[in-house]
Amino acid sequence: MFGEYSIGDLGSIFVMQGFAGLILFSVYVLMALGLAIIFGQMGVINMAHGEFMILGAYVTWMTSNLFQSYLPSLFSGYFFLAMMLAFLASGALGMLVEWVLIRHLYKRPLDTLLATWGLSLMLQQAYRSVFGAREVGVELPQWMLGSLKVTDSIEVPINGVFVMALTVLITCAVAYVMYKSRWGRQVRAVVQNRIMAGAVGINTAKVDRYTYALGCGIAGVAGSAFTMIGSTGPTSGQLYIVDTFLVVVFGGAASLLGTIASAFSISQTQSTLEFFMSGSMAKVLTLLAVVGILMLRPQGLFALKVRK
Amino acid sequence: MSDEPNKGLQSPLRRKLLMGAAALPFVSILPRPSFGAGPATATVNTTGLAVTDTEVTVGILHSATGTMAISETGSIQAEKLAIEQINAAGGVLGRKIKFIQEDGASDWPTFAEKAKKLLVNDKVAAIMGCWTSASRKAVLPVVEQYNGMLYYPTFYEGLEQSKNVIYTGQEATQQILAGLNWIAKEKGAKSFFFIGSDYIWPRTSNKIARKHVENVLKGKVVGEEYYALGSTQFNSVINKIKLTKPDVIFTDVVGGSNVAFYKQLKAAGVDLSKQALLTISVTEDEIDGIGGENIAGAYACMKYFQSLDNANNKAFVAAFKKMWGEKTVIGDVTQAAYLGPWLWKLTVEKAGSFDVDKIAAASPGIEFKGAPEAYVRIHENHHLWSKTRVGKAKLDGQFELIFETSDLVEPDPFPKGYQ
Amino acid sequence: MLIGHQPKPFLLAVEGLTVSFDGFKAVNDLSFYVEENEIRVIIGPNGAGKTTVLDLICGKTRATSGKIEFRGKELTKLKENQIVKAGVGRKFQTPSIYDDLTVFENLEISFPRGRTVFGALTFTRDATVRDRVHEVAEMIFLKDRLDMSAALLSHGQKQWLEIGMLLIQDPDLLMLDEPVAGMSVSERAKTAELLNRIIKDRSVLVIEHDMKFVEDIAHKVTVLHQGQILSEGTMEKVKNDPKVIEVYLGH
Amino acid sequence: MNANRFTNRSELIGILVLAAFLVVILPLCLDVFRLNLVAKYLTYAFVALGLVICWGYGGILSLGQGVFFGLGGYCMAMFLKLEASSVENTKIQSTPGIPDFMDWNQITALPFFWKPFHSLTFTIAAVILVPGIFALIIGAAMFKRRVGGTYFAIITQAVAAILTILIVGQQGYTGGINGMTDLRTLKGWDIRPDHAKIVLYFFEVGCLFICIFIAQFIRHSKLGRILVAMRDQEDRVRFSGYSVANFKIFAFCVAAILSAIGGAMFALQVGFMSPSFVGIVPSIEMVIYTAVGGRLSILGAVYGTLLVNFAKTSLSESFPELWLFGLGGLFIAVVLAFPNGLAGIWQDHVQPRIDRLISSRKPKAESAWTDNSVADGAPAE
Repeated sequence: MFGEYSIGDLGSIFVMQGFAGLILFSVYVLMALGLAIIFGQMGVINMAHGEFMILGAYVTWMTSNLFQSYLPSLFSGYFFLAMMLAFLASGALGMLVEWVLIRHLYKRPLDTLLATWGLSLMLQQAYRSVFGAREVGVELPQWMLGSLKVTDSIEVPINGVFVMALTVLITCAVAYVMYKSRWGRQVRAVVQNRIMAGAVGINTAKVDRYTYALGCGIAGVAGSAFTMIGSTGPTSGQLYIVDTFLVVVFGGAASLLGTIASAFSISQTQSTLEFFMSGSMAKVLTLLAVVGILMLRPQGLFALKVRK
Repeated sequence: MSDEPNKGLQSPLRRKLLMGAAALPFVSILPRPSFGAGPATATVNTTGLAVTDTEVTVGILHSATGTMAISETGSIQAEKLAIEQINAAGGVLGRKIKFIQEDGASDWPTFAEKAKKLLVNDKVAAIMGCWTSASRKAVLPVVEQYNGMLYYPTFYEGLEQSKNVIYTGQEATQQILAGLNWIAKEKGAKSFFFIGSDYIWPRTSNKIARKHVENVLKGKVVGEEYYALGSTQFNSVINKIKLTKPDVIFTDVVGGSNVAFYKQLKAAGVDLSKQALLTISVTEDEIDGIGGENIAGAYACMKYFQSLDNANNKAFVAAFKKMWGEKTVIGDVTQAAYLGPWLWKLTVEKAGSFDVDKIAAASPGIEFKGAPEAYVRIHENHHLWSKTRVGKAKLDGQFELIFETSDLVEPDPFPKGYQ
Repeated sequence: MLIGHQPKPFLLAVEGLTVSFDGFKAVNDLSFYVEENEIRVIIGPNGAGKTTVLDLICGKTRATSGKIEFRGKELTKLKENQIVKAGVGRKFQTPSIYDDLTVFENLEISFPRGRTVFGALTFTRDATVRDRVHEVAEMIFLKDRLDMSAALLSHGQKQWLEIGMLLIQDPDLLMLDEPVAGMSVSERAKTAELLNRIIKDRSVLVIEHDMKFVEDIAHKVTVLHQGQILSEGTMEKVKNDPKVIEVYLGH
Repeated sequence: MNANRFTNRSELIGILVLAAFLVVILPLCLDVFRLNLVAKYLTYAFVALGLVICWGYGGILSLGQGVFFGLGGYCMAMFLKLEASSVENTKIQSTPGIPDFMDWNQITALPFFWKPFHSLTFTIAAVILVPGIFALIIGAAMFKRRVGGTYFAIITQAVAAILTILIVGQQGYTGGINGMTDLRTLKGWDIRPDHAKIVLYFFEVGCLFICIFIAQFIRHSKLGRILVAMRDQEDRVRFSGYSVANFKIFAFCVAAILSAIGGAMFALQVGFMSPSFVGIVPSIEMVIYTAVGGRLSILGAVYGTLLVNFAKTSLSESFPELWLFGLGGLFIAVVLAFPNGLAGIWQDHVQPRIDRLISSRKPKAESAWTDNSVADGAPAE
């Protein structure tokens, strides 16, 4: 199928296709980070993760509307405020959900799955009642639109670059918080031995609540970033949930590095396959490969061999 | 939902008062017509439909919940508006139209189940409903088995014709061919890239478009891609488009995927003022979510735009916004849904009966001069003769009419040479 | 390290057994031998690798290298259920019984019959089964609790039930991980009595911290330290071994 | 207790009550339309029944039961669709004699894997074997490697997603998102008129009771107790000489086959099969039927299915907006407050009162809904 294209064309296609894969990679990482914290560290299956993302997207939409109506002069910078608000809104909702629902279920992971699924249905309907069934479009500031021309045939979308930069930033922040900060040590201590952690004076209930809230907050930021490339509707969140879980599981649930590696391999596979076949078949083959590998290597890409 | 038939209330005055009260929110300022002066029920209803001396019941069957609620809300609103207007103008054969609304919940078997309920339990005289092809395919055997009448509003793939269905939207050849001809002539387009959502309507439409491009326009299709419903990543196909440099991108992507597609297209530096794009799936409704700035410059090919400049349409748009709010937009399907109750009323009056068989027989030739899209007529094959128009998307989310066929286009659900 | 010459082959021969977890060698080049009808007690400080040794023998953990030969069969290549069928029974540190079943059903499941899927489907509770369950129940002091849900038993009773579940399997090698931990004084005495009764016709491998208890039952003691054998022999010999005193008994 | 291998006396009473309800009371009280709705709901009861065995007893939560429901349903639908696509029925097509959706997708000959579905015997075998073997493969791959719990749930979910995209994407062979519609006759017998619906209803109820008896048999066999034991202490079972993986595979296959029978019934009852039953959303909804009925109760599964679906139909008729709140709330309530569902409520609150009433005359009565020995325990994890 390459016969019809010139060498130069092919070169730029591979560059751009690789770049498309990188955008997809950023999307997966953003989605999966929050879940990797909640599922990997706490063992909670948060089926409402997509709805936390969409909350972030709706917050972004509302912020953009506010700026357009009241502060049009500052519109070009609204996105940064919107992301912070998205983080706070999703985080706050996460905290509430943890307090009402999740904390009763830490010993029953499969039941968290059912309960958070119920939560996701209720949130969807709530969004529909509040924001309407139709998708909302978030208007971006001018500087985020369009693309950078690298060469004549290679063009790089600006919002793609922005999403990637954001992904790097958030990943570093999460890595710092989880592995370097005192609080991250507490989280890991609680994960490894709840009773012991409690005995040495860590407030485990508080750590749980903030961990869950952090995961949800990151989902909110992800949602905010997605308004640049995707759609925002009451049920948009559900589209992402399976992919996200697969990314986390494929990476090895407790490993941040694994999550990144798995997001990278899945996104590059899918984006490469998409060039050779229809989008739906590319998706099927990618998912099949992931499930197949998981069947052969259930612990995922990165997993610690521990003494049980 | 409207009031139940009140058999216990014999006084005509009380009845009228009650009915007025029920309709109050919508038509309180209109002169209140009186119902019950039409021909005897026994003569106009010989098959036991829900028709009384003063009322006739129809069903509205769309998704109020689930993923399709986004699209179907407009149709529900249009059908309710039409029913209110018909009632305000004296109803059908002197009877007030009462409607029972059922929720198909974006789930095809639920559509079939609710259609059966409307026909078997509620004995509705007609159903205004369905949106996706899948829901229509699910409902079709039910309306055929229980001999109901369905008014289906969406533009669709064709390959279907039923005594029990009136298709108020366009079938594929009607919608596509004129648009392709126009863009081939106007832009000198020779090469086309097709991209659609992965299901029957885009696939059939693209099949017809491909035959037309190859056989009639003597052009070339340089790519044909399908993405699963709900996909949000189009960067790969955009790269392919950039590589193949088609004269025209021809799209039938539906639903939320549109938002992602146009945003990513814009972000990838595809300038729609230079790259011609012809869509058959984006109406004003979709632009609401996509954002005018992301799609401005694209051409859409269908039979109706909200901006159409004629008296019928101005009145329709004003009434619609009055009923459903200033911010609502009206797309092609919404308008087609609005035609349903009116066409049914006209047919019933011509047939002089609510009987489904008589309506089915009387339908061909029914003309509706008050349609917002302007004059339409029902064909022998139960589709509509209608004009096809091309509009150019503007920043404000409206289309500017660029072209319309001079004559009504004949519906041809089983096009020879296109299968 | 080998003691004496043996006229008949060993029941269990562990040779060069090593397992490492991400580089950490929990058991390091370990070799020991258990004879028929011998009661061997493994002692050692926390983290010495005692439980890991039992895990390795019963197949719960896979060895990195080394051999475990039981009645001439190489266990390291077998699956857990095959090891059980070969005649090895294992009791866990914390009582692991089926809370949702009755005491009778707990014992019945361990009865060595109908262990395949279809065997289990067609299993019938005939007189043999009932008699055997009653017999074992009597032995483990739970005769009048047969219809009780196992969740309602006391901690000591749960330990006994698990021992009973092993007995009904009738293994040739019985491995017990801290059988008297967490028991009251009277329960402990009863358990010692129980163990003394059931160890008759089989070999037993016990991990225990309670020195008094060890002295009561052990034929031979193996002291583990950092995954390796520190000392081995009779209780008397081990007790007086200066290396042992230093790392273990000393503090 | 388990004197009888299939049931004890009080369970028999429970089954008789259900039989009276389904065979006598519902047909007498409901019109054909509503009865057909019940028949549709009952097809899900097969799935719920399978989930009781697999999830309630085995502790294996599958979020992909829609896959098996769909496979069973599609096998049946392929047979019915072929019968409905006879040459004279389809003479309008460019290629008469093949299903309409193939014609729309420019397929000109029946694909090879469709051909055997001309035979009803083959179809019935396929309804059982295709999902059964598929479950066997998934189960063997997962359970032999000790994948369970949440991982298994997520992977089954992914399988559901894959199959849905595949069915939708390969529409020339599967009917795509529209599914297979307009199924008409079974061996020449029209399945659409009212009298056929009634016959099919009773046929389905009959099959349901056969499946209930099979489930009862499994539960009262030693295998049932091993499943429970595995849920409590997997290692203990393993070190009692059982191959835990084989038992899990068995439970998963049984659940898959029961789901598939439900799916085949669905195709017959509704005359329709579509990918909307295969995906994640319906699969998770099927879990809630079991959870509402009580994950440990075989009869509870049937009542739970009926209750949730009745609630869905009536709520979505009158308050479509509220339905999702209701369903979502149901999930949360079942998990937080009633982990044993209807059966638990019956056992904790209703049964003791009845017992007290009866005990003044009779000495003893046992629960009709669940086995005491199992229901006492904590919910599965």
